[in-house]
Amino acid sequence: MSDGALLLPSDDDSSDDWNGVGVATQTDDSALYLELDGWAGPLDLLLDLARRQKVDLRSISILALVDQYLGYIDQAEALKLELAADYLVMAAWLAYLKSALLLPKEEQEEPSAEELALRLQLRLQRLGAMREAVARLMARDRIGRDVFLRGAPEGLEIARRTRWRCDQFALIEAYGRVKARTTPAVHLVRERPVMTLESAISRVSAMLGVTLEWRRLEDFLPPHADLRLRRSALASSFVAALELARLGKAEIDQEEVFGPLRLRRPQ
Amino acid sequence: MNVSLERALEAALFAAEEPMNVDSLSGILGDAPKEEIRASLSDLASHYEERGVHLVQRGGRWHFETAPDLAHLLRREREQQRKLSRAATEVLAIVAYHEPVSRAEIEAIRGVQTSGGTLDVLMEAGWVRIAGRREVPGRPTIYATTPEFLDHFGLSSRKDLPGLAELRAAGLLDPVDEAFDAVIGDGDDNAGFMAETDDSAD
Amino acid sequence: MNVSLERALEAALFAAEEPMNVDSLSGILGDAPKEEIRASLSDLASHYEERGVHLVQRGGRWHFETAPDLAHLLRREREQQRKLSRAATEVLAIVAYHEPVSRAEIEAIRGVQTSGGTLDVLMEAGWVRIAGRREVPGRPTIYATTPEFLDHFGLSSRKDLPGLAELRAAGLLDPVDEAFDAVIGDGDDNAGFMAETDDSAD
Repeated sequence: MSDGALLLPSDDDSSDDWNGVGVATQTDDSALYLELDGWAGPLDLLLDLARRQKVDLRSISILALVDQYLGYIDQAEALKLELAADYLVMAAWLAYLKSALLLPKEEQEEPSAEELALRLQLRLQRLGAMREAVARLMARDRIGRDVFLRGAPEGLEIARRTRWRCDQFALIEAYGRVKARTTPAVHLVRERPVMTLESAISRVSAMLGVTLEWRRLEDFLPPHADLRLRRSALASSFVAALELARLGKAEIDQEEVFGPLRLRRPQ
Repeated sequence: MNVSLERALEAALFAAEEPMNVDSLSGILGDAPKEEIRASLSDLASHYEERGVHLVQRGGRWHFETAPDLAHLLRREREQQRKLSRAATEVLAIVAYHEPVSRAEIEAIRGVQTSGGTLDVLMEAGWVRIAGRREVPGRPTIYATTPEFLDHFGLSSRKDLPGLAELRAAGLLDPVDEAFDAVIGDGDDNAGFMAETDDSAD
Repeated sequence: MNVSLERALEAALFAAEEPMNVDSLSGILGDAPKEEIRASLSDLASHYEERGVHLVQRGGRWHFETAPDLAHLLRREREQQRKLSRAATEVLAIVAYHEPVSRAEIEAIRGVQTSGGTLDVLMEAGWVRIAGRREVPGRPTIYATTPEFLDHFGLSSRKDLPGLAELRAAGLLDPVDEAFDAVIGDGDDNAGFMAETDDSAD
């Protein structure tokens, strides 16, 4: 690629072709310069400006483009139009690019202005290519717009049913396999009647209230409870007795080791 | 034969969402003469006579439909037989022996995670159903077998599950015996399977 | 020419609610040999070539549709299609020509941020799908077009995308960095020339 393709060859060309925003505003679609929301970002605006050069994007003048863009931004600011930040960022960057492009080559820093300009040009080419692709894609014969599908298709009924097969033996075998493989980790606690400590305390202290005599702990248990409830009640009542004794509400007596435990109201 | 009219009619009837009469066809086709439309429709109908799609007129309205002799192709039930996978068989067995049972319980018994797909397969097969929710925190869904399950496996009731007594005698069911008894013994699903009871003494 | 197969295919494709590929056609037609199906489809397509309805293949799937030259007759019958925004059409084209492509890559080409809503609209339309993740840091999601996209735009395959071959030959589908290196010769890369723009009129 020659420099000429990349850059505007010289000032004379740009001054001939392009006389600033004022001229551009007088083109057929001057509204362009007022319509700020018309572009999807700075790159879009640049592409639009580049297209106005009416040359292949590969041979656009980046310098002219930069001037047009900066002119547009100036114009917009003069009109007190609110500019999105990215337009201003681009303007600053392009102003930098412009000054770099105008510098003699040997004074340029890395990356060179030509390289930056080339990248910009490549980006514009890519965006331009996609813009054309959009137009061509949307112009195709589209279903529902240009071609139509059958309005009322009968539909294909393919009821796919699966019939599962399995037999008793497989079932039992599977269960045995599971059992052989695992020790069940389910802990299933069956509902079980218990007597809580609270109810034992109230029951024992209530019963102590009706007699002064020593009575065996077993006498304080619910008389008709089944075996499991009785075991729970015995344990609860024993703890209840200790608790009541601690509070001074009962006396406990046991005459021999493992002998019957007896309770009474304090005398 | 008016080729362009015929093409237009063909397209219009193809795209139409309901059968169309000559009047409305004429309207679509820029007020084409109805006599020509009728003639073209009849040409079209003969063109399609031998094809897989027919152009037919019912009560003055025209539409395309597939040839009646091909109906069997388009409405076909395809049944495939598949053997229940090993995992699915195990899950089915567990549901049968322990029902109603939650997925977590199935997993605990199997000792491996059970994919939801496995239970779906069993439900699709019609052998397992959702039997409600267990009234414990999280309210897990519980599963049970269906009458179809009994049919398929030739059981008159779950108590007939072959090998049940033998399995139990062999101690294979021991660790969950209590729960099993509770379920078998009374039909009350919500018997607070796992809930700690409060004071039920008084 | 296999008349009965051709009739059956004609009926099946007329009745089908969606485009069908050779595999599913073969499935419907009692596992007819796929080679025969392909031959019959091609015979059928030529039969319909001159008619008001065409048989077309899009992305390996076949369907009937009205002839494009009759669009003017049928169009007014139809409700207006929801128009895609300019941003959406642009993103769609970029996905189609560059697929699979990440959102960052789309944004690099467009020079503006693409709102997630734009991709959502395209996915909702059924034209774009998520095609996985790119195996680079951050593992960005990548997007590609769907068979429905090919259907809708009348493309037999992605190769039919208008101008695709030329764009590819011109290197216009290559990333800027690659094109830059190709032009410059060596890869002086960090020219990050353009500040990534923020949001803008999208």
